[in-house]
Amino acid sequence: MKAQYWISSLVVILIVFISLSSCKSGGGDKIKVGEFASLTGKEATFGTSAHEGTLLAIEQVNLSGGVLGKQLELLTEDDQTKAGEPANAVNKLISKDGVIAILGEVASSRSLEAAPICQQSQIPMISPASTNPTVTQEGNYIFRVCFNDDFQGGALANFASGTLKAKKVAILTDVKSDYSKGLAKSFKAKYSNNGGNIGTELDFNGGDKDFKGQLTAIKSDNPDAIFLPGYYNDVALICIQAKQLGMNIPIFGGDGWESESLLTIGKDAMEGHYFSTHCSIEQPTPEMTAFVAAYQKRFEGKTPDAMAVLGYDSAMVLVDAIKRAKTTESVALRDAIAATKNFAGASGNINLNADRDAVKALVFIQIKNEKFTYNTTVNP
Amino acid sequence: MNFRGAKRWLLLGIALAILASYFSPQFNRYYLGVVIDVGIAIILATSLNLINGHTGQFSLGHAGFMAIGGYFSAWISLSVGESIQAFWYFPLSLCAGGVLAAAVGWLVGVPSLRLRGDYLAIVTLGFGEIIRVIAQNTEAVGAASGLKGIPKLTTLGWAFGFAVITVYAIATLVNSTYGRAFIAVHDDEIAAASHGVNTTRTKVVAFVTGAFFAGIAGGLYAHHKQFLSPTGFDWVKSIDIVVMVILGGMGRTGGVIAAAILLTLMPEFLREFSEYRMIIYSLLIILLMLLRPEGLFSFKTQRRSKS
Amino acid sequence: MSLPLLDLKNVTIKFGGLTAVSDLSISIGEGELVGLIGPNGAGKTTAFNMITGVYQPTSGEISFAGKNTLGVKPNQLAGLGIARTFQNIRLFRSMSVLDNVRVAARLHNHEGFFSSLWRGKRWRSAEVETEKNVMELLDIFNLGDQRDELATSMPYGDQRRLEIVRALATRPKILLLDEPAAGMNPSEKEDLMRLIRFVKERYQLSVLLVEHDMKVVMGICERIAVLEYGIKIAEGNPKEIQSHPKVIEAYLGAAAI
Amino acid sequence: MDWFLQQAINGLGLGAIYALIALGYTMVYGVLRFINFAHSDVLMLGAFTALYVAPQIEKVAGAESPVGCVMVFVVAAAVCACIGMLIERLAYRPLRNRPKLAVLITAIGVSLLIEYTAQNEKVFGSAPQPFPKLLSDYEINLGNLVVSSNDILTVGVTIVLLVAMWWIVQKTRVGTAMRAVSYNQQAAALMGVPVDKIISFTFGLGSALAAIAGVLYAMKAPGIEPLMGVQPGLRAFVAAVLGGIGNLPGAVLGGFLLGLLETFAGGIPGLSNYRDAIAFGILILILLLKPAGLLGRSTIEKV
Repeated sequence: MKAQYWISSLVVILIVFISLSSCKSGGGDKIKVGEFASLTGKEATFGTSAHEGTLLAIEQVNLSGGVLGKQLELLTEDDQTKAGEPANAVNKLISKDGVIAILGEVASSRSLEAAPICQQSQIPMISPASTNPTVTQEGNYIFRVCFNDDFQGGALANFASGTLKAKKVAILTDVKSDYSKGLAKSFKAKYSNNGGNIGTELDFNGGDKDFKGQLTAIKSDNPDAIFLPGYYNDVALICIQAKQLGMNIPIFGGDGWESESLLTIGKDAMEGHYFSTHCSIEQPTPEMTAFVAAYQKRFEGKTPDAMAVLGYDSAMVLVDAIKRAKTTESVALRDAIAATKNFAGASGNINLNADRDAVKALVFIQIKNEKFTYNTTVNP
Repeated sequence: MNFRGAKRWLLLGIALAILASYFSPQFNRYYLGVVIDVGIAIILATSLNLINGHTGQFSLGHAGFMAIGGYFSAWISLSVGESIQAFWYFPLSLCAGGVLAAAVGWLVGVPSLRLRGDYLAIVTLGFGEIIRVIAQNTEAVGAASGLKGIPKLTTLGWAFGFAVITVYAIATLVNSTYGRAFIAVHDDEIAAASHGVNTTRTKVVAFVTGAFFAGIAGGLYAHHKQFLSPTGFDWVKSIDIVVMVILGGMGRTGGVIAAAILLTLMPEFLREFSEYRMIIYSLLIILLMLLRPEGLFSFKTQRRSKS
Repeated sequence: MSLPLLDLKNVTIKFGGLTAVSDLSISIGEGELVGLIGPNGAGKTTAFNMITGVYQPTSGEISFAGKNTLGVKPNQLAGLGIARTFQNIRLFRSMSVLDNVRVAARLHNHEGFFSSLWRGKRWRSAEVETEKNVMELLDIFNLGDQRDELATSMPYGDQRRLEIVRALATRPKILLLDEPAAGMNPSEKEDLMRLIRFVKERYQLSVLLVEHDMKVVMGICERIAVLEYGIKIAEGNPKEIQSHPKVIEAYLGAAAI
Repeated sequence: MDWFLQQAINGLGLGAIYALIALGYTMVYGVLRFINFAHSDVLMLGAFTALYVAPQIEKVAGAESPVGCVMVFVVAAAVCACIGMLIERLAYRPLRNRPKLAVLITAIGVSLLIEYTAQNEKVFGSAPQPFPKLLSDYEINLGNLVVSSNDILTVGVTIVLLVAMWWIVQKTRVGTAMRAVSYNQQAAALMGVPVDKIISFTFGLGSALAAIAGVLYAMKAPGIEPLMGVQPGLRAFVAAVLGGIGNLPGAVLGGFLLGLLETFAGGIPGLSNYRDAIAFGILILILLLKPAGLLGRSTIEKV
């Protein structure tokens, strides 16, 4: 019996040897682009949106004849919103499928898991919407087509003390989310600097459905506004319950709010609240109009959100860089991406700075009559 | 009687692991990554098998101990600087993680192992979750953002070396006069106690040993993925390990190893089916359990006395 | 008479409102073979469970070899020399015959966690020694040939015998047998009686026997105590017990008098 | 003081939901002695059933009418009762006499299957969907306190259902049979109790409770998605164990206790971030002091 245990492990090791040695190399008549996204699991909506944007971009490029005379092939892996999965997905895309670049993820924590792999394999990675500042610090192959939370947090703080004229702001963060915590941190730094007063600071767990405990405590502290860096599904419920508790102060947050669901779930409870985001689909630029039209045509009338726009832009920035580099060789491609200047993306003009972050304008949106209405633009 | 046999296999296994490690730079990174995942899964499943299978104490908190080992050894790696280059550094830091996990395992085990069955299951699940929440709130290990920039120290050799050691340790332990107590506690606690087995201590030893190896697995995981996020250690992760143990047949080392391999590879094989893969995965679990309720790899064999 | 080996003084146990054993005093000397009889539910097994530390008496005192055993854990009592069998056989169901006995023999194998992992020379010789002792015991009771069989797959009578062997492997001073004759036919009972006598002589043990079967009890016990509703109603040698009016009443009902 | 009372009201509203889910866990556990991991997914299915039937019922009964609301509850409960019985029939019954752990793994498998199937874009999709208003809700202001009509409804329904369940288990023939099956399946079968039917009935009842809890939960937090059951399911499971699993009033007590604790913890800075751990911390503490839960009876093992 015991011999069997050991023989079986021996067999395993042998199989490992055999399977590992047979390694497939890329090439062929298509340019393979890898994408990893959370298509299932808790944050599947973000992943799905970004994926649809990316897919649309790749299809458009292919329809117009591809790049460098070749068609693009998008290989998508689902990471199930689960820690540990992105590493396998990205490893597979790079080592097994031989992709030339990686697009993804929306959530910073999963981008952070994939980034070292891309960096070590020298495969450029472009994140559509990971705003945590540390993501692109992983190395010179990691890029993003959105602003980071230091910028967003600062803008939100100025908004609170400027537009809202709030003297005291309560903060409610999602303890499970690095995004929420990170954004709250940069907000706090700037807001205190502006002379603002931080009121009650409380946490919730993303996915909770009852927030009255926190809201009641905030209510008794009497702040002028509530800063709520979180994701739309929690945000909508929090706003509903705040309304139920008779709280009439403005609530504001970051780009995690942006989703149609915020309105369909939150309904009238969202009235008057604000959030900052990457772009507004009402932006009157030709790129945005064209994108929205194409997206609605491709996905049966679905209204795109910021994640879809950024997913689209991430793919387009990559395609642009391939065109400029005239090759898919990794070093040249990396340099070309890094040199992206004044790229007219759907979300706005994209300039990548030395930290490989996009320097972009941020827009504030207010919810009025159950609609996202453009409020102001903050330029970097 | 040939007691030397087991140790010889251990040495052979370690030799193979070293050999594999020598060739690993030439391997495809993806396959290599998956195979290291398999090695880690084997450690987790066999160590949980000691608690759940051999000793019969249903624990649902294994991911918590994995988290402790992972975070601690990663934290050491990020603090010591230069010396991580030394060959001896890595096994030492893994063991440090394992020892801390074992210590916590002791703290958890002593009071809670008085409970039985479902109560024990929920309490261990609770401890696992508490560990996760603490990690989520501890700035020193990155809190919610997770711990990043962990050096890549886990190689095929280390993963399989430790897998071999874990399997050896647990297999030899339960096949010794000392370790037969684990199985006695599993079979009949009162009969065991009446024949001189200190049941409480036996359970705690099983729990602590399991936690130790889970801690090692956590360290390997940390230096393999290079990034730790608290959400990766929630109770769903514990359930994954439990599924391996039960599917392999509780208390059957060979079966549990096979199940660990199978369940780690299955989602990879199913990648082709993208959005349907987890549906197929869960269907397979149900079907396997319905068709082979005693465990996938259990045949009508009995536990023979080894000598 | 020298100091008794096992001494119960005014032992009472209550479960909730129910008094299972009340004010029981009984003592067993070295080398004695004592029977404990009584109708179903009289508290015999409960008395056993108190002696072996599974239950704690509500009041009263139990001492073994001059040592108070209240609050001592079952496994420690096994170490002190109290061994038992169970009314409804409790063998280790996933273990072989040999392993079942080897669990009990752990008490005399002092190898610990790390030496069992390292499997050094000392460990090996201890392991050889344990197995030798266990095999000797099994051979004496004609179970040696079945050493690798799953214990619970053996015939009923063999399982009963294996329980006794397992108890003996702890090298007890006193052996507590809980209805060993249950479910046996007359010739098996004869064998069992011989076996008990043999065990007692060979290993110099005291034996406390709980039994239903009068023939067995009367046949081998030197002294018998009778329990009814948790109360000891009689104690004496087999002859005295057979003619004790209270015993007759308990067993045959009041009408028989 | 206002703050304290307001939190108590919030806590009761949340606790009632936990209590209702825990009631379902405990019912199934009481009869089968196993944890039905798929319970929280049945809850989700209940909410989705309501989502799909509500517009239909609205056409008949009118918008936000009490009659329509009751009809939605009944339909959701009935559909989920069928689903529950189906799950039991297909996945659990074949394993009835097998090791309990095999059933546990199957239950986990069923739970994963439902979750992943529901997340598929062709089924419900993973995006949260707005849940329609079944009843017009309003807030009652008592001085500085705010009580939501939804919370009152939830607490009321929970108490009524607890009494109903207690009555079924203690006072009816079916209940007697359930208790018999719980006590000893073989013996019950020998006494002529139709064990399969009773277990099926229990599953149906438990699943109906889950569905009702799901609809109430959806009314409280009107964004429903396939994983909505996971978190309250886990909390309710803790609540059931806290109260002594298998014990009906215990489950309700545990649920309310947990709801109150979480609400109070949520409002305290420095503690709100440990909210996930608090439920478990209390559970561990209580189990160490009372190993069978608050109202559970500890059993003496027969030797």
